[in-house]
Amino acid sequence: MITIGNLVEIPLLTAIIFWPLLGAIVVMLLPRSNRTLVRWTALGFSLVEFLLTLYLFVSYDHAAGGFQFEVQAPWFAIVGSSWHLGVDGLSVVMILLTGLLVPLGVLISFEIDRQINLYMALFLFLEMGMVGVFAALDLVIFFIFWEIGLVPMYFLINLWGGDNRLYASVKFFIFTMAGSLGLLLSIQLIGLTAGTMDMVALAGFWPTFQGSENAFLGIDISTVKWLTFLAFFLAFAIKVPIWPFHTWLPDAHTEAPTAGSMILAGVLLKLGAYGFLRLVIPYFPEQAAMFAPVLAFLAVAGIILGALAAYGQSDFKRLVAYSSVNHMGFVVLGVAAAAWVYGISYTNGAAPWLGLEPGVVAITDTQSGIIAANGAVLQMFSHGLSSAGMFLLVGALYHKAHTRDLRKMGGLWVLAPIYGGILIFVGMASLGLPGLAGFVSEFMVVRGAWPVFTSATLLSMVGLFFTGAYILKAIQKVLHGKPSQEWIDYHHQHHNLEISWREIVAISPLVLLMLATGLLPNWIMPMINDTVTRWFGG
Amino acid sequence: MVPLWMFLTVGAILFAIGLFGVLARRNAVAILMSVELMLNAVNINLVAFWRFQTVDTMMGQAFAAFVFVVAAAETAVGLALIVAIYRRRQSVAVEDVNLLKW
Amino acid sequence: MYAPIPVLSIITLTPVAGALLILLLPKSAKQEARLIAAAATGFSLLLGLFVFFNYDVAYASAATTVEQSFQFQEKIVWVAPLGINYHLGVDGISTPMVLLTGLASFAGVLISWGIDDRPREFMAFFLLLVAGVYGVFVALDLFVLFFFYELAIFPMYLLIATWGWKELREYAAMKLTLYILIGSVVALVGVLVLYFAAGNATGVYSFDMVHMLEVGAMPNSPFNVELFGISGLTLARLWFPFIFIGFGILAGLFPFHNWSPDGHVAAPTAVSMIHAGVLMKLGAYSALRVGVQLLPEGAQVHLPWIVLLTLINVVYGAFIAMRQRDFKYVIGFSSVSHMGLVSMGIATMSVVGMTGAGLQMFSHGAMTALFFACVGMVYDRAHTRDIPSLGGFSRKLPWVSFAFILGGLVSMGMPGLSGFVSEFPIFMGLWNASPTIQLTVGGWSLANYYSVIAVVAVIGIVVTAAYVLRVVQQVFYGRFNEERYQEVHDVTALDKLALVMLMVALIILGVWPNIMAPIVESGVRPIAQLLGGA
Amino acid sequence: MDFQTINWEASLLAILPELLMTVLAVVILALDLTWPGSRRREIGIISGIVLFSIAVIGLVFSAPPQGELAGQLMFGGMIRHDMFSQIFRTMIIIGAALTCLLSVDVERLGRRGHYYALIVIATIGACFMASASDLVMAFIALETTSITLYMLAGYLREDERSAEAGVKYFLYGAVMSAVTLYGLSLLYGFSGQTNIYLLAAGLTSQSIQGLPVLIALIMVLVGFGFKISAVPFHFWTPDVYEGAPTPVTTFVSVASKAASFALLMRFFMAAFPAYDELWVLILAGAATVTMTLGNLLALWQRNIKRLLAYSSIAQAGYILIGVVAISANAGSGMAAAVFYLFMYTLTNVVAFGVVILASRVTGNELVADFAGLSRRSPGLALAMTVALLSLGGIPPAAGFFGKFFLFTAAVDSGFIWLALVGVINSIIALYYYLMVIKVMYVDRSASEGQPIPVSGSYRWALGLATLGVILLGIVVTPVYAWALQAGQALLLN
Repeated sequence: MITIGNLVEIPLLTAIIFWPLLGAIVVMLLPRSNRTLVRWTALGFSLVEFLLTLYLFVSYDHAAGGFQFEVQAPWFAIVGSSWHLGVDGLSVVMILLTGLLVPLGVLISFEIDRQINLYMALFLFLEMGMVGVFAALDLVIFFIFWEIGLVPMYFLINLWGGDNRLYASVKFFIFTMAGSLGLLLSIQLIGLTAGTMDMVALAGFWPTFQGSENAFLGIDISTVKWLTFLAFFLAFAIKVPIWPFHTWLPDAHTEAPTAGSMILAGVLLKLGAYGFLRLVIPYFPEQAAMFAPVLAFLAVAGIILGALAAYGQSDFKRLVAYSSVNHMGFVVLGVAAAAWVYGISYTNGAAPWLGLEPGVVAITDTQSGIIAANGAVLQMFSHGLSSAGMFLLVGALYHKAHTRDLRKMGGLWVLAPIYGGILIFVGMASLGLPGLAGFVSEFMVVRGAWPVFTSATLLSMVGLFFTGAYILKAIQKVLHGKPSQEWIDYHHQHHNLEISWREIVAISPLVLLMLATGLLPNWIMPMINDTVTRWFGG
Repeated sequence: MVPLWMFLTVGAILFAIGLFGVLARRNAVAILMSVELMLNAVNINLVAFWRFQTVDTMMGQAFAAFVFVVAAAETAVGLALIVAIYRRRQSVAVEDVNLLKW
Repeated sequence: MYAPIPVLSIITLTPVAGALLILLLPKSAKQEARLIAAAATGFSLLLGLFVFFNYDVAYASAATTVEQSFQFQEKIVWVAPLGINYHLGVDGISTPMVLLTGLASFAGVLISWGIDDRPREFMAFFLLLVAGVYGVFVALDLFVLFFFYELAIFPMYLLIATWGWKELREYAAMKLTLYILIGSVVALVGVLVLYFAAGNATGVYSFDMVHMLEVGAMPNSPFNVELFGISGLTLARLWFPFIFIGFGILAGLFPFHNWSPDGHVAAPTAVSMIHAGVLMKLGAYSALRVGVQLLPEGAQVHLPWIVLLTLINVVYGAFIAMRQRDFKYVIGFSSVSHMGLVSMGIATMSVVGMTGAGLQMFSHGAMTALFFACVGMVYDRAHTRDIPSLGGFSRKLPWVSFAFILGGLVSMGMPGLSGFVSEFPIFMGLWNASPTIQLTVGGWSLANYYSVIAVVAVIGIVVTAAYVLRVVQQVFYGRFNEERYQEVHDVTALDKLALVMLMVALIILGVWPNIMAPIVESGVRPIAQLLGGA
Repeated sequence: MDFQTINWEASLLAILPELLMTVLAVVILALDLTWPGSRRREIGIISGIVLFSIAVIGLVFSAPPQGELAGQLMFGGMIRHDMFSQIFRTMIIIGAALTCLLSVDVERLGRRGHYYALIVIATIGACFMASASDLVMAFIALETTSITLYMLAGYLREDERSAEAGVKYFLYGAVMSAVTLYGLSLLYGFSGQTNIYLLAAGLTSQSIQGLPVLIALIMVLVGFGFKISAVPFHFWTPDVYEGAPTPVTTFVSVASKAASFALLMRFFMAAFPAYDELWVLILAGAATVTMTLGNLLALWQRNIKRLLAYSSIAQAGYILIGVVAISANAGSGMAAAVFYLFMYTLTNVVAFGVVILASRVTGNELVADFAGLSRRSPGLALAMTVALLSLGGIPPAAGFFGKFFLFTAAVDSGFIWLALVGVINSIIALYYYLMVIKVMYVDRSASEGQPIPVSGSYRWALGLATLGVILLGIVVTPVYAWALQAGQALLLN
């Protein structure tokens, strides 16, 4: 019997996951004609969700560490899967980021006027998928939410996207799906070999697993591990995306509606990085460490080439899209460093892939690994803020100017001073100006990675230079100079180019958080640090 | 005494002639007559067998008598049918009876 | 476990009664015919739900005899001299199938409401078809199984040939009927051989499945005795391919799948739904029940190569579907592809894989019924199924487009929907397949290739995603030709009800697989044990 | 065997139906003379109903003796009254009764009393064929049926096709019966016996064995093969089926065929046990060829009666499977054949009944003329469908069980290949049956708006027969048990 008491007892994580779903259903059922009601209902649901995630953030005891708010219930016994949820510091941060960005996306999507019910429902549905990935502690559940996010994203691009949306949406879908099929098979392999799908149990069991009498297919266990590792790597690499698996991203970002791009860059890309941290490094310490140099190289390639590519764009949104490749490169670099350090310390100072015995290789100082991991996570968070902000601003301009061509712009600061101010601020945060979020995280990544992959880190610094270049280029192309007469006429006669109050409301939390994280990173750092330190056995 | 095999041979020859007639002749009436020959061959057989094998019972003779009767009835019906055809076609040649074909 | 009331008989015979009632109506009673059909299928559906929710998993798991593994049994002597009994019962494999049949048939009736050409006959034949399908799923006597199996085929023929798509219907209906019949009678001869082998060995001549299974499980079962002194040749090994492939034809097993796309395309909507949705499962179900369960020894020998056929099904079906211009052919070939997964699941010979096969039968049934319903609704309005000339229908038919997209997501195995829940265990079954499985041809043997099959089969899923998205985009989105399709109007409330029913089934199974998985598992576990798998 | 102690009471009871039918024939002729033309249609209805009653009377009052008396020969060994003859008599009389009911509205036929008299006489002959246990009796019964059927086939003298059918049937029939008779005469000579049940003993006690007996056997087989229209003696079938008046075709395809099969089974089981491996093999070959050729040729037919003729050739092939399966458990092979004939009788009556009705309206007998039948008369279309399904062996029609029993028996007796041949053939056959069904349901015709009038007697005859076909396909046990008893009765020498 359902009583109020029962309802209240619904576990927090389950509630956080399914609240947006409820919202989606409610929004679908609302009358189509009443757009205002639809919009505000969606916003209401997403705000409540934000409060829930905030509550989770606040009540997570980071000092105690470990997985909290755990839920476990039977779900699909035959494949050894159960409904197992739980969060640690990493998940909490990511869930908070999601909870934060979705209401902003909803708010910015008030400009959508076609099939608004469906749009809002898909958006909320997407939120469910993302939160689910971060909260899942069962591989099958993880995979389910991982995949489920594809669908709403596909439709968001496909139905509300730009001119080239069909191509972009299918490319996005097929790329990601192809990546995740390997993930699917690997999950099955692991589940079958280990006999459980529980992520907590596997994390303790799988790395040391040396095969058993029902050894898999007669294949050597290390081969199995390598296969699954590669499949995991591929799936997450596509999602992040790591160069050279990034080609779907500029298309998808460019064509997606503004809020779609915000979420895509803000949260969805983090799913990949989250996968690395949550699954790849703990499950495959040796393989990951062995692979870490390659990863670092790819990260640097992403940083430099992403920046160069961004610099070469004349489409504002495409430029911002490539910036994600660039920034996520830092995340990957941090992950690579962490993987190396973790792997070495895991094998107790040996590098078996180099044929060395335990203790021969000096244990690189664990602290660097911890810092790199911290940096990676914080970079995930801060890039979530800045990229969402950038896309929001690009969208805001496009919505009014109906063009994203940088060559046609110029001098808009005069016409839209507030907009210009915010753009410069967010641009600086993205660029990594000290005092803003990006600086702290990138600094930490570089600091952590330096002792491990010195040359790669050095190259990444060069990349950082290019980052400055393309952001400044964008700011200059958009804002500086004298506005042409056409723009002035346009501004006065057709459409006011100044940012609207709604957009200001939407971006101000991002701006505030960039500032707050930049100046007082400690509001969030302990949460990340405690978890990360615990990984490294600290 | 004439042995049994002679009767049988006569019967067989008669039967063969009848069979040949049936196969070779194209005139329906001639075919009918050939059939009669065959039936007579049967009768010879029956009676001969009776005489040599089961003379103490009447089986063979009775059988032959029935064959006579039936043959007569058969011929009557057959002739009637042939006449009916003849009336319509002015021919009793079996080649002309060819309305029904696959 | 015997049922206090003959609920399975009622389920099976209600459609028959409905059909008879309809035939007694005067010619003009069109609406009455529809109502009777809806009532009959609806009633059976409710009873199917009753059976589903009253199926006792614990009892089935604790079963120690063959007899105990079937529930809701009823048994009446039918033809005593030959040992034919009217013996019905369900286990974990057939229970979901009964439910599926109810869903698809009820939805089919609702969707066929608009048929105006001799609806009386249409509904009567449709009900007969449904009765045949039910009968196969609940039959526990091989003769009864064949009886209903063939009973289902004929109405199928008439429904397709009479109410189908004009340009193809006669050819397709005939092709379908002959293909399926050939398969079933070849299987029948095999079963007769087993019947006499079992009878000669035990002295009890009976078509009763329980009896046959017991005979098959005997230590020196007559099915496994060496024949003609040829080593390695037993009844089981000799006849298994005939029985399995004979039934497999109806499941669209490559290379005998040829009838299926044509049949699907030519059939009227409701019939396609039943056809692809349920009838193809008859094949897979019978192949599993009569082939694998009865002749496990033959299965162990032959399934290792049959699995390659199923792989071709999966991948080839998907690629061909990709290339179709005709909307309905896409779905037709997708069925070939998905039914390949069912056979593949059976061929894994493991509990997990076969559970997946069972779930996939249900999932694909509901999904493809949904697909065909959508195709039918579009076709009824647009009068064309040429994909390039369609477009933008989501605006006019939002329910249909939603349903189709949901079905598409199911078919590409999107998590949270039933397709995932069923495909996941199938692939797991492939990974988990016993390492002793070997394919030996001449002196050349292959082992451990099931994992390769899993990897290759996954390609089929990617391709599925591609063709589903293609169809969704070209049919439901894109430019809407206002001039050509100005007559297009939304679907009726009955249509919506049908769509919703099927969608609900897909979603519930997707989010809560444990509602069905343990039932199926309890059904396949004894079979897997026969096969030596765990 | 002691023939002298004739229990007259029992003997007369044994042939009670035949006696009653003789009376009926006389009464019909009398009515034909006395009743005015306007009432003569009722003669057909009366004959039908009385024949039904006779069938029932036969079942109730002249049940075959059981226990020690079972298999006793009567009338000096002329007939044997057992379950076998009883079931055949029943199906033959039912077939005749239905034929009468289906004849009443046929032009130039339905209002002529002597037509019905001829049918009844042919029925008497057919009944005796089923029970004859003496060569003489068998011959007379055979000829009684045959000669009346020649007359019936050529009954419509003014119709060229009918006359031609009559002549053809007659010429072929006469030759074949002469050949058979020659064979019979040899058998008599070799064994010194005319009683079928003593033949076997006579044959083994005499010195003549082997080839001569084989020749006689084959000659007898020729005649029987002709009557059951087995290949290669089938050539008359399509012509006669097409040309003869449709009700007569019905009767030929049903009663005459059943009776001939009865005679064949009894004769071969009783007379040639020593040669059974041989004739079983011959019959197996004949069955294969008959099924295959019948079905393949049927595929090309455009005329529905010719199509049914070829189908009936093929059906003879199936039934031969049952005869071949003599070694099947407890007479189940024979039983399968008997059951098959039983259901085949009802089925074919339905099929031809629909043809009679439909061709009366369309004036033609082409398959194409059935177009739109399901719109003109849904009931007729349904009845035809049931009949064709039964012929094709699809449940729930009785043919499914019929074929199933046959194939089961074949497998039981080791003829798996024959079962497979039968199975493949039944699929080929299904093709043309389905084509007819397709024409009825799918094809349109210009005249589909006009319903087909179906008078009372047709409605009853077709309705009952169709119902019988379906009931026989579901409640199969009583008739099958009966057929089994019949099969076992044959084993009892």
